[in-house]
Amino acid sequence: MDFNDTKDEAKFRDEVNSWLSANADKKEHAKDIYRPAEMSGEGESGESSALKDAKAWQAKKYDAGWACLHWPKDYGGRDATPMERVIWGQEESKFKVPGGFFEIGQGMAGPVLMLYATEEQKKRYLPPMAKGEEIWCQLFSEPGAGSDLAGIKTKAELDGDTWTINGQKVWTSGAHYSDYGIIVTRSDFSAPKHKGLTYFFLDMKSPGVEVRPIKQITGGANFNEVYFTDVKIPDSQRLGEIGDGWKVSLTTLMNERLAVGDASGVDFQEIFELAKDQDFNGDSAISNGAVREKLADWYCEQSGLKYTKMRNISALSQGSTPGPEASITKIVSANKLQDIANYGMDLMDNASIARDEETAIFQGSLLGAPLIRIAGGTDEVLKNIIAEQVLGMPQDIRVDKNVPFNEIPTGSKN
Amino acid sequence: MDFNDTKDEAKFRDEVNSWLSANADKKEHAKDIYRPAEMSGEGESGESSALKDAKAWQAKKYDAGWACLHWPKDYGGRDATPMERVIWGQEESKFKVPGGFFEIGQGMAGPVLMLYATEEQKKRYLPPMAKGEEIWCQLFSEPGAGSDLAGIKTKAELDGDTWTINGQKVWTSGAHYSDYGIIVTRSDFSAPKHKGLTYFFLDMKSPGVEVRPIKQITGGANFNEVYFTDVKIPDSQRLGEIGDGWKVSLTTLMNERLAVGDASGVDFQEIFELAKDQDFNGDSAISNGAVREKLADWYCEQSGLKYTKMRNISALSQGSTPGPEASITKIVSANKLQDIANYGMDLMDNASIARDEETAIFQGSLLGAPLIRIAGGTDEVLKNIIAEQVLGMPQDIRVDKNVPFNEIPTGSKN
Amino acid sequence: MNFNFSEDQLLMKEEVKKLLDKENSVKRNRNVLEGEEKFDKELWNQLVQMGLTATTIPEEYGGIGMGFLELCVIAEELGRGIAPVPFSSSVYLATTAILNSSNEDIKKEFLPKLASGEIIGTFAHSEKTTFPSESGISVAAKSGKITGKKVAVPDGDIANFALVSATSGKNKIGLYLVDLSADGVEIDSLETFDPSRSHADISFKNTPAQELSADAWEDIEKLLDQSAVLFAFEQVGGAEAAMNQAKDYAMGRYAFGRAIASFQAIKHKVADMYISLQLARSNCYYGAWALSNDAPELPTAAATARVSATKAFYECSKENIQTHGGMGATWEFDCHLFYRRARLLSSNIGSQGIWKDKLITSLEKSNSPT
Amino acid sequence: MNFNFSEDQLLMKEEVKKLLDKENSVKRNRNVLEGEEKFDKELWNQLVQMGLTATTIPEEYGGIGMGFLELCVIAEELGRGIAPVPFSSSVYLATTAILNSSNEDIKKEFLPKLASGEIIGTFAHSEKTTFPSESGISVAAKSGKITGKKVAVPDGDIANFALVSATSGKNKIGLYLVDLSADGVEIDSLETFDPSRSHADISFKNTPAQELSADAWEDIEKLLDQSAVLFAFEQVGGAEAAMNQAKDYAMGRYAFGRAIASFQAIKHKVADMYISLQLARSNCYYGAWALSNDAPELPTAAATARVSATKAFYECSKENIQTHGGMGATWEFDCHLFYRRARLLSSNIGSQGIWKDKLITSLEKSNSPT
Repeated sequence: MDFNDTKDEAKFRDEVNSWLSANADKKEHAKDIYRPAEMSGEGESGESSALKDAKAWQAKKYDAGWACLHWPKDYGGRDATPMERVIWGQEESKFKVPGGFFEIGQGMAGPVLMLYATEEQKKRYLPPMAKGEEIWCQLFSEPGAGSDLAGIKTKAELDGDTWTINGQKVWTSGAHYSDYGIIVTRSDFSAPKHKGLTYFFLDMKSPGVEVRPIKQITGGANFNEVYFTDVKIPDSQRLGEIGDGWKVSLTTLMNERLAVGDASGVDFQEIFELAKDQDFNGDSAISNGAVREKLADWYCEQSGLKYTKMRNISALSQGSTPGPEASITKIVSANKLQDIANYGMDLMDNASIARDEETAIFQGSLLGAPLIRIAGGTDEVLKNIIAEQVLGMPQDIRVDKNVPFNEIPTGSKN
Repeated sequence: MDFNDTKDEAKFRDEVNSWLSANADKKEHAKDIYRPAEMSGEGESGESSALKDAKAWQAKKYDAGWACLHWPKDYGGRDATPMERVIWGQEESKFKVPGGFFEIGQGMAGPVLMLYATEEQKKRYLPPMAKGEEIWCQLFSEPGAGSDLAGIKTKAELDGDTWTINGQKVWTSGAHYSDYGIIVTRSDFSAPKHKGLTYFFLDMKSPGVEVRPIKQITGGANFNEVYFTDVKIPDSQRLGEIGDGWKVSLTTLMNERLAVGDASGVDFQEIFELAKDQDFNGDSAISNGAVREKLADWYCEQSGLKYTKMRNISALSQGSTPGPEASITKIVSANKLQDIANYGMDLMDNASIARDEETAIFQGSLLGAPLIRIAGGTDEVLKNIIAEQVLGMPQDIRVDKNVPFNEIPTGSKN
Repeated sequence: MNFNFSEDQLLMKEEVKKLLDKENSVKRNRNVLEGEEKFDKELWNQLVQMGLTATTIPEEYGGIGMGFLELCVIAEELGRGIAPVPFSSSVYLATTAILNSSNEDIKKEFLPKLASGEIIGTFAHSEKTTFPSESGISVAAKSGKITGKKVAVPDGDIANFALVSATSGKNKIGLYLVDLSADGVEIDSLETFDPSRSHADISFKNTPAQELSADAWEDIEKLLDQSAVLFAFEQVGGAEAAMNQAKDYAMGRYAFGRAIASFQAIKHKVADMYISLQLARSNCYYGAWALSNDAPELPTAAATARVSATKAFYECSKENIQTHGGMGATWEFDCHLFYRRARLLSSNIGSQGIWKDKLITSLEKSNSPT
Repeated sequence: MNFNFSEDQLLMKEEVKKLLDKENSVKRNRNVLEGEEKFDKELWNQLVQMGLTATTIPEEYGGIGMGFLELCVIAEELGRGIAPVPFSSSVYLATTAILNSSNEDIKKEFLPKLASGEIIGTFAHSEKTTFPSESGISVAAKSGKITGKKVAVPDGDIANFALVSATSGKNKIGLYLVDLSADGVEIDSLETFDPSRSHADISFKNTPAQELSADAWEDIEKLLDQSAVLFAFEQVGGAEAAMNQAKDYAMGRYAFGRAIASFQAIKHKVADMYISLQLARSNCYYGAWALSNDAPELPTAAATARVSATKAFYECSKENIQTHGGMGATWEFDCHLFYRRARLLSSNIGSQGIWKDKLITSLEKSNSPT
């Protein structure tokens, strides 16, 4: 029961630290973040400057051998152990460095290419992905297929060696600045739901691909709708067998769920500080028992998530692979975010309504939380996953198995 | 928006009040209860004296025309309106009078006899039921059929004019002091689940009926298992058609759910008083914000239930029939009971563990609440009922419809 | 007994509902939210023409002389339609405060104009960050003039006048009527969480003020209790709309080959909304009874209605988004309009913690042996 | 890093589990609950023979010189088996208090006997109804004798001696070791909520007492923090057992033609139990780290572990009954044994409200600029 590195780990951590210290600025406070020269205005995407900076930093890491460090050297990585990857992440988070554009490519597209692409394709696409030269997005969800991903309807038809794609994807983050995408389509509408899917990667600059931003309730637009009109994909860019796209998707989804981390926004520290500063009924809020009790509950959740993560890392360090247990992080942190934000606004009372420096983070979190409770698996889907995959309880009754897809009701009727 | 009686209602209330005042003692406090001469010890049923007193009071009411007052006069009632019945209940509850033995007969068996028995049977059985001379119980649940009542397996076989019953019922309250019972059985195991049931009433003194008390986690035993070994029932005691028992049961269940009232035990007033008396961290508990906030939540629930009931009575007074909306009362009050009991023990801290005058009601409520959350429909079943019957949402997917009963897995495998 | 609204009141409710449906009040909310206007003048004028601003004003002051019960049913419908109008400020608060007062001059001057919608009023009470306790008022009145700052005043940049709480002397809080176009008034419109309802900070510097009462703390507490019942009805209306949105969407949305409304996770979620809503509604009815009868139970009844309605609207609006999945979190869907309004109404006139505390305080008083 | 127990510790855990399974500890709980015995002597003797009472006692005092981490894994298994033995009183509390002290005479006299199981100790601290604050101690020590009453002392009628908190002078609380067979001791066994663990009120009248420290309030706070981590492990063990019971029952119970484990209402209920349990377990591991390293973070870590483990065990034991339906509410099924134990462990060493308050107090201290 210790938090100490093994000898090898300590040596690696030193090495990481020296390089980072030489190449980036250390954070003064844990909450410091990298700010690009040209700040984005509220509600705009304003990524141009942030993206440039992120690409520069990623390239620097790549050149020094610190990009995708758990990948094979041949594809731009370092052949590092999972624990070394964790150590890198821990140390990098102590520095003010840009990021936020490469996770989907490196976290989801990369692994699936590694498994299903040809050697030639891997050599072509993985190093630029690692370097941040080429950005990838993931084209999965559709208007009628969210939690029930296998209900997708984007159509893929094969003629000779070329597929033609028609349909619509939704909730695609980064589609507007991506070079490539991974996509799952339906190639057979008369096969059962999970049997008629086929998986590809494609050039996002292909003719017929149209990207439109989705405005969220926060006012921001981090996601897109992507429309496909007679988009051509060569059969050589198919990943997995025809009709086997569900299996390929599952690989990707597993990685998605691992990638979903803590909800960003207000957490214990913010509500704790607020409670110390704020009056409540003529006294300091933190002296009120009701406030103290709520603070204690949130601290226990935050701490519980922190040390659950530590236990997972520790297991990784001992050679285990993390499982779907990580689903609890998103359920707990997204709901905690929403509760804290709402309670903070209660504490600030009528003045919470006005947007100012103090209220902005609480308001933003209250608006952002609903999306976090849904993205990457809703609370309800994740509880199903815990029940089924962690605890071994049976699946829900499925009425859509072994039925031709075109006989199953899908999507929305209102 | 008023709480006042109409002229007719006021007149009726006066009449009720005069009779009650002349025949019973008014409560001094709302919490006063009738205490039989011979008190029951803890864990014993001790009903003999309580039962005698209850029968005497019921007979007195009957003789004066105040028993089952909404029933037809021919069957021992008064032909009263639903609102008059409510007024009677309101006024009787202000007096220290015994009760608690006749609800199942008068509330569930009576209405079903009224619908399905012959005129001769109604004349024979309803008046003694109204008078409290004969007590009835309800034989529905089985070890393998609780929430899923239609899964019962108690077997009924017809030979000539006589049925032979074999099987086991469970959770039968009052079976040990009942004279008659209503029972649902399976007469056809190869018919679909809901089609092979047949419904009867029977003499509980019949040979082959064996009653065994069930000890609950409270230590008390208010329920029984009832075993049937070659018990004979004449076909004349069948209610409804052969195979039509589910329809008859539904009538009874609807009445059961209406009969389920507030959970007895600690409520707002008890925790409010405790908070005023109790120290918490060196100060009065009620001065602590955490305690105040919890008290406020429970007060709102209690008040919400009280005025929901008022709204229902008001609707009744205007001629509506109450629907399954009443399900919310049990869900809310049973969970409130459990929460208040647990919180009260928290407030009393280590001393809460010892059983004394102050702790007993909190301990008893904490042990009683789990049963209340289950009896007459679990929280989960009632939420389904609200969703389906009140809000019109679809049923759960049913895998047991149109399948012969003997091919459906039921009951418990461990 | 008739623990319900009368047939006439229910008819009035239906009329208001019809108007708001016809005028697509929810769409108008979005227009104000996204646009430059501070409120929907067209809708406001229609409500005025329907006589709704005159509801509780006696005929002698140009009103129609109905009571608070009529105002309750109107409030519920305004909540259901999340109407973008200054009704709560001008009617629940300003009109009621003037009706409560014994200043006949002010009544004669202001009530007819409030009834006719010619002017709009508001109540300026909050300072700094919490809803104020008696000792938390710093705006000061002296010789008919007031000085100081009120924050996040609802409709502060729409109203013609405000009722302002201010110290009137040693340990006394008074209530003053201030013309917002008078000298020394500075109004700063605010960017807020629910832009469908406008808010402003208002500073006063030696601004002329008419005194309603120099010793008004109890009057203010009563005004808050009265308006709490009306706000609670508005919240119940919003909660019911959000619950119905969730249910309707779930019935028409298919996943895994079934309407998502057939999954217990969704069914029980909507059932929980229903339970929360029913408890709130029943408490509101009791509040309406206490309000319309000016009953001694009003402080308890108002706090109970307010606490349970705040809870119901927040929960229903929050889980309505969740039921809609990703679409619920888009700007395009209406879910967020209800979520924003739920939060706004939680904050106006004091938030959940304040009212829970008030509730227990009033129970302690009513349970005390004296 | 290895944020987990070592292989040896996990092996020890497995051995304890095996013993408790083999001896059917849950059945033994029921026997004590229903019977006349105050604890299960046979099981206790087996635990003693296994060396568990000697775990943290150094070899020089007749122990086996292991640490708190070993005690944590033992605690978890005792919780899983809801063992009816005085282990928490004698080992978590009495042994730790003596180990913490600097009184060499007492150590030499008592530790070997505690290690060998020859004697059983307890900690007598509660008075009247709440877990005491420093000003709430009325038992008084004077010239080597104590007088006063402690209530609901766990194992008070089993233990040979008790450590007793008592005033030692002006504003000082001391800690005293008292032989419970000495003059002036009166022990009243109590009927309790969880009769599988015995409790008693103990009165002292000029009872001879050995002083561990005359100024012990900080020592007592530390002892409570240390034992809180151990209690929390016991609670996590119990919570996991209850969760597994619920899951196993739901997998084998059929209704509406399906295992009830296939209904979302049940799946999500068990998933909620799992979430609550995982958070508690992770907080417990951090508590174990702080405990075994005597880290300055102990007060925060202990309170965090305690609060989340109390929540987890209560919720799991409560919803385990609900998952079982009617059968869960029968005396015959074991569900209520866990529900009772959950409630008992919530009360021992101070209940949820106390520990939540402690947690925020310790965070305020550690966040203060000094």
